[in-house]
Amino acid sequence: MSPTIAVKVQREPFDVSAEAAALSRGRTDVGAVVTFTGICRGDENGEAIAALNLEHYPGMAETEIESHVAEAARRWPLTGAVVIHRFGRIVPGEDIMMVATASSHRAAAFAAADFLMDYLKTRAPFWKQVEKASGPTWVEAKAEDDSAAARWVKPHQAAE
Amino acid sequence: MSPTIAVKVQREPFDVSAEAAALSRGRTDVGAVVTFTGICRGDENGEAIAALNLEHYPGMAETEIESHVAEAARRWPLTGAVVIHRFGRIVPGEDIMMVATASSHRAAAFAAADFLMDYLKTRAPFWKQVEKASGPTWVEAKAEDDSAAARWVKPHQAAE
Amino acid sequence: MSMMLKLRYFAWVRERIGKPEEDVEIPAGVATVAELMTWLSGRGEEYAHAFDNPKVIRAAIDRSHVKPQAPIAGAREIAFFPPMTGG
Amino acid sequence: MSMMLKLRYFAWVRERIGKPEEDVEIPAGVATVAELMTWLSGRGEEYAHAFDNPKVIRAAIDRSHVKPQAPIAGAREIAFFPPMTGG
Repeated sequence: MSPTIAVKVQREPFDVSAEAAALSRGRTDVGAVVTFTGICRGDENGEAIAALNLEHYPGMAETEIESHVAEAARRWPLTGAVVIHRFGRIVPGEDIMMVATASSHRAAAFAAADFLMDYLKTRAPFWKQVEKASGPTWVEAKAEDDSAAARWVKPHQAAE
Repeated sequence: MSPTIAVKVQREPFDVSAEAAALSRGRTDVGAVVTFTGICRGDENGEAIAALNLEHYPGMAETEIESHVAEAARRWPLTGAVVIHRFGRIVPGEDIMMVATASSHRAAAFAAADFLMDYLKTRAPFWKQVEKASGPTWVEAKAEDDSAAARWVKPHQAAE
Repeated sequence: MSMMLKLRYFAWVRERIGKPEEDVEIPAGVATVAELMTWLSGRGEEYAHAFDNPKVIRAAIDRSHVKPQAPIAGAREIAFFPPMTGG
Repeated sequence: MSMMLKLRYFAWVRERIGKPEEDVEIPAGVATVAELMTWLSGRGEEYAHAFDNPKVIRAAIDRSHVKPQAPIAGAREIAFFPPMTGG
């Protein structure tokens, strides 16, 4: 069976468990499902926030995520993968995005989920603005996210 | 707030989404939840199986898992962790076990889930027997599981 | 020979320039993304502010990430934005 | 001086020995887990079969993993089992 792939960029909340369940439903070759859920915290660098406003580049966001999911499916023997990323206003406690990966064996499912998260952080065209008492500010990209993503660059790509 | 910790060894099925949801309910310091679900596949080395029979060492299974969860909580700044492992007869498509980890940041949640899985595979006293047409056989431990677990041994422990 | 391009701006690049997108006629001689940023910087204070540290600005041509040295010939849509913070 | 121990067997160790547990009087001179395996091997064919490759057998004393060279003095319960395959 071919991998079950889904990529969605949406304003609405999503249901992680329903998405994860869909990866193993009706097939008996799935031995491992990994999910990652990114949740809006109530603080940013110790200062309370009222909400996140997520801006995105419509069209590019979907195609960029799809290309990373396709790359993950080339690197690991996945039976399925789902990525959902929300945009718009999100309050603390709400889910921001999710990744779910499925494979016959756990190592592939773990590695693919970790890979997808690192790439989404540094390559998917989304920008977070936080609403604080001191005014709105754009979240700055973290150097640690770049170095995490660099782990996955193959030697022949390093010069690109 | 202290980490939300739960370890269960049980015959009954479990609900991954309910367990994962409990890790972020009522607190706004959780930014990342990772879940791993191990599912019974329909084949073992290419041969169809009717079921898995999971034997365990009552008492030791719980304390062994609890000690690994406590070690994970010492190594990473977790806000919570749940491990549930079933025993008894499990048919293809059914869940075998789950790990859920939560943290303010994704790297800790991913690493702790990966660590717990590696340790559960090689240290938790469970044994899988598969029911095949050719008769029941005990699943053999994989060298790759030992080497995966060895990734987490700190240098000063390597000689133990 | 000049070319017409759709330019798109996101996050604080959009805020500094004051608009999310515009159609712009690019003069001959502006050949790369880096040169386009330099040229845009000369269009007014809001642009100069947006591009005052071009090293931190990322770009996409027709919705694919590109480096500053990428040629712009043949592009239809070029976007400028800060480093991404999704996930 | 001899000691009474509860022994527990799991998976194919249990199947080969034919019972899940037993209370056994261990003679003086059997001091480590490895020596206990050797002594058990002499108790009959089923034990010899279970412990015919002692390198693959794991042990726990009072529900904690131990190495073959671990002393058994003071133990109440010792378990023998193949490498674990949970997860």
